[in-house]
Amino acid sequence: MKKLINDPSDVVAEALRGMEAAHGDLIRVNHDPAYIVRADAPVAGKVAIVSGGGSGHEPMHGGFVGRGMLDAACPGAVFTSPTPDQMQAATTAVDGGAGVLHIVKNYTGDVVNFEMAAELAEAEGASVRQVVIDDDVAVKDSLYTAGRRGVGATVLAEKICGGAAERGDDLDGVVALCERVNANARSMGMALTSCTVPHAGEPTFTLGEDEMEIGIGIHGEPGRERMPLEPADRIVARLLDPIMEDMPLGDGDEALLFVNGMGGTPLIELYIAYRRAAELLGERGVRVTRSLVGPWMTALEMAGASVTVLKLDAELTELWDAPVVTPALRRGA
Amino acid sequence: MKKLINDPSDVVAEALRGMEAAHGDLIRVNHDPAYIVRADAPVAGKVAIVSGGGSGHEPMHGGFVGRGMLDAACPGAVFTSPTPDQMQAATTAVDGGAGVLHIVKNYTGDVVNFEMAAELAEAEGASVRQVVIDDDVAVKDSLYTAGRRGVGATVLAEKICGGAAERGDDLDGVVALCERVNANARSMGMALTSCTVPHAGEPTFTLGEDEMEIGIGIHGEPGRERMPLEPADRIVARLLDPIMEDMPLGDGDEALLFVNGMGGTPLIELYIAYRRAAELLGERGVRVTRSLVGPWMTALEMAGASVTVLKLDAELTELWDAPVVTPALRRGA
Amino acid sequence: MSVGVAVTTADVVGFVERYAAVVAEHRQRLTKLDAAIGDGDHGENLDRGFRATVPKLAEVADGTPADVLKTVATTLIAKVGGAAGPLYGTAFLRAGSAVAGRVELDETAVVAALDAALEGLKARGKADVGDKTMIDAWTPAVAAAHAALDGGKDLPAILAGAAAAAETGRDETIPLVARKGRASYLGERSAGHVDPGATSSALLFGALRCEDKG
Amino acid sequence: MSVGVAVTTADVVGFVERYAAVVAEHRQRLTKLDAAIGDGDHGENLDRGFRATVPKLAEVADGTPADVLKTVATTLIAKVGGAAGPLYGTAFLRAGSAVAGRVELDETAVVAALDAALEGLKARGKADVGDKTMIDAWTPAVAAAHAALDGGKDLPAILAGAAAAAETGRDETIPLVARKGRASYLGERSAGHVDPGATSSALLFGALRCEDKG
Ligand SMILES: Nc1ncnc2c1ncn2[C@@H]1O[C@H](COP(=O)(O)OP(=O)(O)O)[C@@H](O)[C@H]1O
Ligand SMILES: Nc1ncnc2c1ncn2[C@@H]1O[C@H](COP(=O)(O)OP(=O)(O)O)[C@@H](O)[C@H]1O
Ligand SMILES: [Mg+2]
Ligand SMILES: [Mg+2]
Ligand SMILES: [Mg+2]
Ligand SMILES: [Mg+2]
Repeated sequence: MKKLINDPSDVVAEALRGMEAAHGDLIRVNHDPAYIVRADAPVAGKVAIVSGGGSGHEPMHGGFVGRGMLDAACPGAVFTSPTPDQMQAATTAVDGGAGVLHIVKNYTGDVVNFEMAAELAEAEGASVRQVVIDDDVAVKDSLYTAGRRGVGATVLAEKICGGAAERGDDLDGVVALCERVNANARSMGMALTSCTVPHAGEPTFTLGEDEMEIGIGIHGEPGRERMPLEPADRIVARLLDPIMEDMPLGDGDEALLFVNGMGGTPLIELYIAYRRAAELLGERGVRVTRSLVGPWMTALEMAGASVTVLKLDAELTELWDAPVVTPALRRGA
Repeated sequence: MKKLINDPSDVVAEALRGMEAAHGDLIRVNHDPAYIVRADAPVAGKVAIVSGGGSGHEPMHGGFVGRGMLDAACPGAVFTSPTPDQMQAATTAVDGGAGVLHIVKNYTGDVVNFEMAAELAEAEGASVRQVVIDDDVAVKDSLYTAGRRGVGATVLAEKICGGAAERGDDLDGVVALCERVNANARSMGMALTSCTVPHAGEPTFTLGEDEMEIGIGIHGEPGRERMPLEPADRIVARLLDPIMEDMPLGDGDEALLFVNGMGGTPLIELYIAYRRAAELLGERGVRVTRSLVGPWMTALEMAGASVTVLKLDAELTELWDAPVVTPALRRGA
Repeated sequence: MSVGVAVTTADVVGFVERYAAVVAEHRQRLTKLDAAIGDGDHGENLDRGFRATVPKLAEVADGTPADVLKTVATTLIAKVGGAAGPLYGTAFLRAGSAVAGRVELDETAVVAALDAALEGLKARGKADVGDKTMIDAWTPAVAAAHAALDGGKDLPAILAGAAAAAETGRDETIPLVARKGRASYLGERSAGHVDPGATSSALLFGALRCEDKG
Repeated sequence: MSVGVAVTTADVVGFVERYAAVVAEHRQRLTKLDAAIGDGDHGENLDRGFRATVPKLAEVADGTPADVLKTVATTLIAKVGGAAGPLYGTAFLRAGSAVAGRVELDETAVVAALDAALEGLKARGKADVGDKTMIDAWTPAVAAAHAALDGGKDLPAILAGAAAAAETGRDETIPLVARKGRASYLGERSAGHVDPGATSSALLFGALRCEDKG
C-alpha cells in the first residue's frame, strides 16, 4: 500500500485538520464527534442541509459545505457510514429553525444511521426530513432488495437543494426538489483498477491487466460484470445505454451531463469520456446544457469513471447556476 | 496500460473536444493548430496571457483559460511541449493590442518553442514578452545548467497575473508581477508511483512497493533521490525543508501554501499533507493566509504530491483573491 | 422449566469482553468475507466498536445487566457506523430494554432479551430470513433458544442450541442471493459466499454459549 | 579538393526519407533511452515529425535542396514540440539558408550546410560540447567533415568521417553529467546513460552517409 498517510487509523482525523487549516474562511470543523459546518452556521430561518457518508469520496461531502450547498457534512471512517451521534450533533449545529434535510445515499448503513440520528434530533425538537438518493442503474431495483445505490446524483442534489434553501424555500419545498432531482437522475460507473482502504492495506479487489469492472460502486464493491478492457467510446456507451433505457429523456429534452472521475483517472481521460457521452446524447436529440467533469465523488485512488445524466427543467437549471461557495465547488461569489 | 482512452494518438485531440463540449460558455477551442482561448478573446486593451506546455498536467493549462487567468493555452502532445505554430496562432488570437505575456515553464522544449513563437508573432507586429517559471528546488541551479524546472508556481503566476491584466496593468507591470511571483515561490514534489504515457504504453519508471522518489518532476522524470517510503509527515518535511532553505521567508511573513496532487493521490491524502505543511510553516512563524489544495498540476495518474510556498504581500494577496472564471478555478463570478 | 443459575451483570460483562476478543481475533477474516461481497470493512467496523466498548464496561459494573447492554448499544451506535453499527447497536438496546431493571436474568429473561434483539434487528434493517444477512443466523438461533426453553432445558443447553443453530444459519447463507445490504448490489454474483454479518453473529452466539455457569 | 558528384534535390529527399525510416525503426529505442534520463518521448517526437514530413516532400521535389530542407524544418518545428523539435528544425532551417538558391550542392556546400546547422543548434539550445546533448554528436561530426574537406576527400569520405565521429561523440556522452535538457535534472544520476538526442543525431549522420554517390 503506497499512500501519503501516517497511521491508517488517523487518516480521517488528520485530513479534517487539513481541511480546517486550508478552508477556515468557509467552514468550521468539529473533531469529536466529527462534522464540518459552514462558517456562518446556523443560518437563521434557512432550511439546513446535512449530508455525510463514509470518507474516501473527497471532495464529497466535506468539500461541498458552504453557502449555496451543504450546511454540514458528517465524515465516517473510510467507506463506512458515519454514526448517529455525528449526524445528530451536526443537525443541531446547523438547525436554523426552518428544518433540516438529510440527503442520504442509499446504503443500508447510511440510511439506518441517519434514521437513528433523525430520531434523536427530533426528540430534541428539530424538524428533520430524509431524502434517500438512489440513482445507480447498475443495481437492479425491486421491492425486496436494498435498492439502487446513491452515487453521482448526490452531488447534483446537494448543489440544487443548497440553491433552493439559500433562496428561502421551505423544508417541504427543498424535500420535494431533492426528490425531483433523484427521480430525474441516473448514473452508472466503471473501474479500471481497485482502490486500497488504508486500514485494510490491500486492494479491495483485483482486476487483470486487460479487465474492467462495469457497474462498480464507489466503495470498491464489485460491479455488474467483469469484462475485457475496451476503448473509451465503447465503455461510455456501456454506461450511458442502461441510463437512457431507464430514464424519461429524449428528443428535445435538456440535460446536465456529469462525468465523474473515481480518483485515479486523470482529467484528460474524463474529457475524452465526456466528449463521447455528449455526442451520444446529442444523437438522441438530448441537448446537454450544463456540465460537470472531474473527480467530484471518488473512491480513493480507484481508476474509473461514472456518468450521471440529470434531466433539467428551467428551475433545476436556475438552481444549478445559483452561487455556491464551498472548498470544492465555487461559483458566483 | 489501463486507460479510459481510444487510440493513444487521439488522446489530446479528443480531450479538447470534450473540453469544448463541456465549457463552451467559457472557452473556445481551435483544433488545428490546437489552442484554447477564452470565449470573449481578444479583449481589447487588455494584456493577454498565454501559457502552454505538454498535455497530461490537466487542469493546467487549458482549465485555467478564462476571465481573470489565461487568455489562451496551447496543449502539446502528452508531456511534450507544444509547437511554435500553436503558440503563434494563440498569441494572435488573443492579442488585444496591449501586448502578450508568455508564461513558460522552464523546460528546454517549452522555452525554445515559445521563443520561436515569439519571434514569429513579433514579426507580425505583436508585442510579446516571456517570463520563465523555475521554482523547483529539487533541481540544482547554476549558470551552466538548464536550471530549475517550472512547476507549482506556474499555477499561482497564471492566477495572479491574470488578475493584474484584468484590472488593467500594462505589459511591463504584468511581466514584473510574474517575475515577482516566480522569485517568491519555491516548490518540491515527490512520487509514490509512476505514470504511463499513453503512446509509450508502459510506466515511465518503476518504484518498488516500499520506495518513493523525492524531487520528482511532473513528467515522470526521475527525481533527486529514491528512498524507502515514509509516513506522510516525514515526507512533507522532506519537501518543505529544501523550500525553506532556499527562500526568504520567516517569522511574521505571510504565505500561500499550495499542496498539489500529481493525479493519482486522493484529496484526503493531500489534506493530510497540507495539515502537516501548515503546521511546519506555523512553527517557523510563517502565517499561512491563503491555500490551494488539489490536483491542479498533474502528471497523468502518477501518485504523489508537491508543495509550493509563495511569499505573499498585500498586492499578491489581493490579486490571488480577484475574481476568476475558468473551467477549473472559479471564484467571485 | 429447569432451575438454572441466574445471569448476573458480571456475566454479561464477561460475555461482552469475550465477544470483543473473538471479534479482534476474527477481524481480518470478517473483513475478507466482506471484501468478497461487500466493501471489506466488517471486521474493522466491529473491532473498532468493541475496542471502544470494553473500557466503558467498568463504569456499569455495579449496574444491572440492562445497563451493560445499553452501554454496549450506545457505544456501538456511536463508534461503528456502517450497517452493522446501528444493527448490532439496536439489538443490544432492545435486549437491554427487555430486561430493564432486573438484577439477575433467568432463562426466560435471557430468551426474551434475544427475542427483543432479533425484533430490533428486523425493524432496523427491514430484512427478513433469506435476504442473506445476519438475520439468517439470528432467526434460527432465537428459534432454537425458544424451543430449548419450552423444552425445559437449562441455560447452557439453551445457549448451546442457539449457537449451533446460528452456525447452521450462517452456513445456509452461502447459496443465497443477497437482497439486503451491499451484497445485494452483486445480484447473482453474491451466491457462493457466506454473509459476513451472519458470520459475526454466529461468533456472538458462540461467545454467549461460553457464558456457561452450569 | 576532389571533384565529387554534386548533391541534387532528389538526393536530399532520399536522405530525409531514409532518416525518417531509420527514426521509425529506432523509435522505441530512442524513447527508452529518453525514459532513462528524460521523459520518454524522444523517439515518439521525432517519428511524429518525420511521419508528417515525408508526405510533404513531393511538393518540393521540383525545388532546390534548400526548399526541401526548409520544408523539413517547418514541419519539424510545427509537429514535434519538445526540445528536439525546434532544435532539429533550426538545424534544417539554417542548413537550408546556407545553401539557399543552389540547384546542386558540392562538397563545400554540404559542409557549409552542416556548419550552419550546428551553429543553429547551439544558438537555439544555448548548449555546448560536454553538456550531454546532441551537440556532443554534432560537433565532432562537423569537425570531421571539415577536416576531410580540407584534406581533399570526396563527399562519401567526408560523410563517412562525419558519421563515424558522430558515433564516437554519441558514445562519449555516456559518462557525462548532463547540464542541459531534462537529463540535467538528474544531476550525477545522469552519468552512465547515453544521450538520446546524441543517439538520434548519430543516426542522422548515418543516414546522411548512405547519400553515397561515389
Ligand atoms: N438490512 C439489513 N438487515 C440486516 N442485516 C444487514 C442489513 N444490511 C446489511 N446487513 C448485515 O451487515 C453486514 C455488513 O456489515 P458492515 O460491513 O459492517 O457494514 P457495511 O455494509 O455498511 O460496510 C452484512 O454482512 C449483513 O449481514
Ligand atoms: N539545450 C539543448 N541543446 C541541445 N540539445 C538539447 C538541449 N536540451 C535537450 N537537448 C537534446 O534533446 C534531447 C531530448 O529531446 P526530446 O526528448 O525530444 O525533448 P524533451 O526533452 O522536450 O522531451 C536530449 O537528449 C538532448 O540531446
Ligand atoms: Mg462499510
Ligand atoms: Mg518531452
Ligand atoms: Mg462492509
Ligand atoms: Mg523527451
